[in-house]
Amino acid sequence: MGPITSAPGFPVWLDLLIAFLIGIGFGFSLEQAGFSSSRKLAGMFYGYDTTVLKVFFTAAIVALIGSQFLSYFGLLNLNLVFVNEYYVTASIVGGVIMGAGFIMGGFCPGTGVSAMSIGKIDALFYVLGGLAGAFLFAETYPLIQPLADNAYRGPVKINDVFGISPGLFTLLLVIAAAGMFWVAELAEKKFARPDITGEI
Amino acid sequence: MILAVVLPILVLVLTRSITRDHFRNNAAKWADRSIHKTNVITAKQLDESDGKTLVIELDDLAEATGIKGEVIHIPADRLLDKDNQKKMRGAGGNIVLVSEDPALSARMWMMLSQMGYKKLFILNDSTDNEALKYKFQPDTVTRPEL
Amino acid sequence: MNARQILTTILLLLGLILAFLPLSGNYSFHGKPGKLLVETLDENTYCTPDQVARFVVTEDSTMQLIDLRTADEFESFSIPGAINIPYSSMLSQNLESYLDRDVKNIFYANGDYLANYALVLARGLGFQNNMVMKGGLNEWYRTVMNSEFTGERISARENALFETRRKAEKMFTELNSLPDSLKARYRESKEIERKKLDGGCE
Amino acid sequence: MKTKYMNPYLAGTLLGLVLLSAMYISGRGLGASGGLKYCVVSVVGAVDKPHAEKSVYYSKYFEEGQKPLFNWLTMIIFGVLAGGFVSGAVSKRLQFKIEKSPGISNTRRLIFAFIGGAFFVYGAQLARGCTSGAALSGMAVLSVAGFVTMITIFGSAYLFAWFFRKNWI
Repeated sequence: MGPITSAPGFPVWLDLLIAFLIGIGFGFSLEQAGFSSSRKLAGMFYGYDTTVLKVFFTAAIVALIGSQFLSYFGLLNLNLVFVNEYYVTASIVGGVIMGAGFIMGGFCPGTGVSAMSIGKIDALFYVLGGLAGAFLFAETYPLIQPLADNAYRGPVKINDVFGISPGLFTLLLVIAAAGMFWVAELAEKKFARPDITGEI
Repeated sequence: MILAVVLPILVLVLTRSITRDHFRNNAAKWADRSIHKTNVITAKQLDESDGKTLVIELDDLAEATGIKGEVIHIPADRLLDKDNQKKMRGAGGNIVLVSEDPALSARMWMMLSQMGYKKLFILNDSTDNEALKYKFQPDTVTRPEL
Repeated sequence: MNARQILTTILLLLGLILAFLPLSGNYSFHGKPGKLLVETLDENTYCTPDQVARFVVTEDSTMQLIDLRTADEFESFSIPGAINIPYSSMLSQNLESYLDRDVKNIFYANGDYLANYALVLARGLGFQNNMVMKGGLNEWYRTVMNSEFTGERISARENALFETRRKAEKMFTELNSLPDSLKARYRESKEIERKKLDGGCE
Repeated sequence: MKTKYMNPYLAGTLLGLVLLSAMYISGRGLGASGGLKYCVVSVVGAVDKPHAEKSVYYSKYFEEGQKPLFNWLTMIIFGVLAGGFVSGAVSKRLQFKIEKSPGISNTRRLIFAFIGGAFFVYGAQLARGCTSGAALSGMAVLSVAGFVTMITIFGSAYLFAWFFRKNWI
């Protein structure tokens, strides 16, 4: 029963090797999706290219559905899968800062590294900026710690907040995503910029 | 394409939900009666209850004589045998587990109820198994160094 | 049909199946009933109060005593080194953080029922290293606390046994006679560090 | 309209399966910003060890002789580099290039990329995860934090989009 590496005595080097292999899959799918292009990513916010929305929601939903089926068949213990802890203030403030960084830099960290690997110089600067940001955070940590630890709620699951089963929430999420995909494709027609999309 | 993905999963889900060879009940919900102690029954309560009762002796020492209902003897390690399960599923009333060893009947109760047996009880004499028969006497003279 | 329609149809159908599934599998017992039966009939899942007394006296760190009684009962007295997981709230907390460790868990309560329910629950939910103290605190009192030698000549083996019992009894009485504030401090020091799952970007 | 990239729904499914295998194999999601942080931590540790040991922030990464460079999240970053390169090679996209709107200069693009990266990773440290670590992986496990982070990242990016439109269109 998964997760496999949670078995006692699982060798560390194999764990790290697996991380590397998963990273390869991660980088490969990001690049194939076109996330190595900052103008494609930024297109999300001007309507001419909504690949980000499609890939992002498809991926989240595929993993969500897959993990629940694995759990139903007794193959994966979801109690041993990490659930992100909810720090209300930090999530919101951090999210806003990330949104600003996204629209300025045109990447997020994963896509930035992936784009850097195929030779995008802007991505290289983005990653360097990211390292600077991490350094800055470490140095300003004592100042920002109260904010970061404020309003801790623990690893809350969203279906528990609404009081419905995980399966039902998944269905609602799929319906919402299907609606968004449809709107996104309409938007792509309305805000089409063939001059940009032809180039990227 | 759609069918190729959805159909196999649907078939797997259906087979899994039909077969009996695994647990599929919510563990907390089905253990709930053990928290409220409504799964323990005395011979007197059993006498006063309505409906059919199947009494199962889990070990050789268990004496279920004089108890209301049909008494059968099934050693604990044979509980899951096909014909025994058939008898239990067909009982159509209360099922009462009797054993000399309260640990054994508690364990079998939990396992069987997780398999979906609803009207399942442990037979106990009138004393509460979980009551402490001794009283702690504090010793206020000596003080350990901590 | 274009890619969007194919994908959304597949996801919608799968989502529909999920919405109708009773609950995800990790809420119910793992494995097959037959295997659970064999495991729960295993004699090695029992230990006697005398064995527990030895763990207490030697402060064996490969054993973790788990007291299933209510918090009130636990506070008034408990076996030294035990942590408290009241049976009534056992399944409403994340058991992984308590039970999925490299030590053997020994369940006990006043009698036999709760500890053995807890053992089957723990086994069924996938935790392997569990035992019960046979007879619970009643048996602990009868054999360890109130032990008296009644024979004529004492053998070396019996002598060791009685020595352990005496020591355990002393530790038990001393700990539980402490004023509440000191007792709470002792318990805090015994609190196990809850295992945290690895993950996220931390 | 034809693009040279993989169909987004197919790519999304692929990414979802990668995430699912990460969850199945190791019980974790994907993460990118964490790896960058570990790189910084190990550099700081190598350059100024006393500082790293004194600081509340760095010291926890050096407890018990841990090596921050040999870490799950750092390995992911190295994997992403390799995987991106393979994908670029397969699809013949390997090329040194600065991608930008024709309306702005290269310097402006690079400065904005640097600032954007700094902002993003700073925010990601605060929120304990970036788009992949918090939003994507979080949503896949139905964590509230994941949904909140996702909404605030995309929501605020939409709000700020108007100010930076020259950079992109």
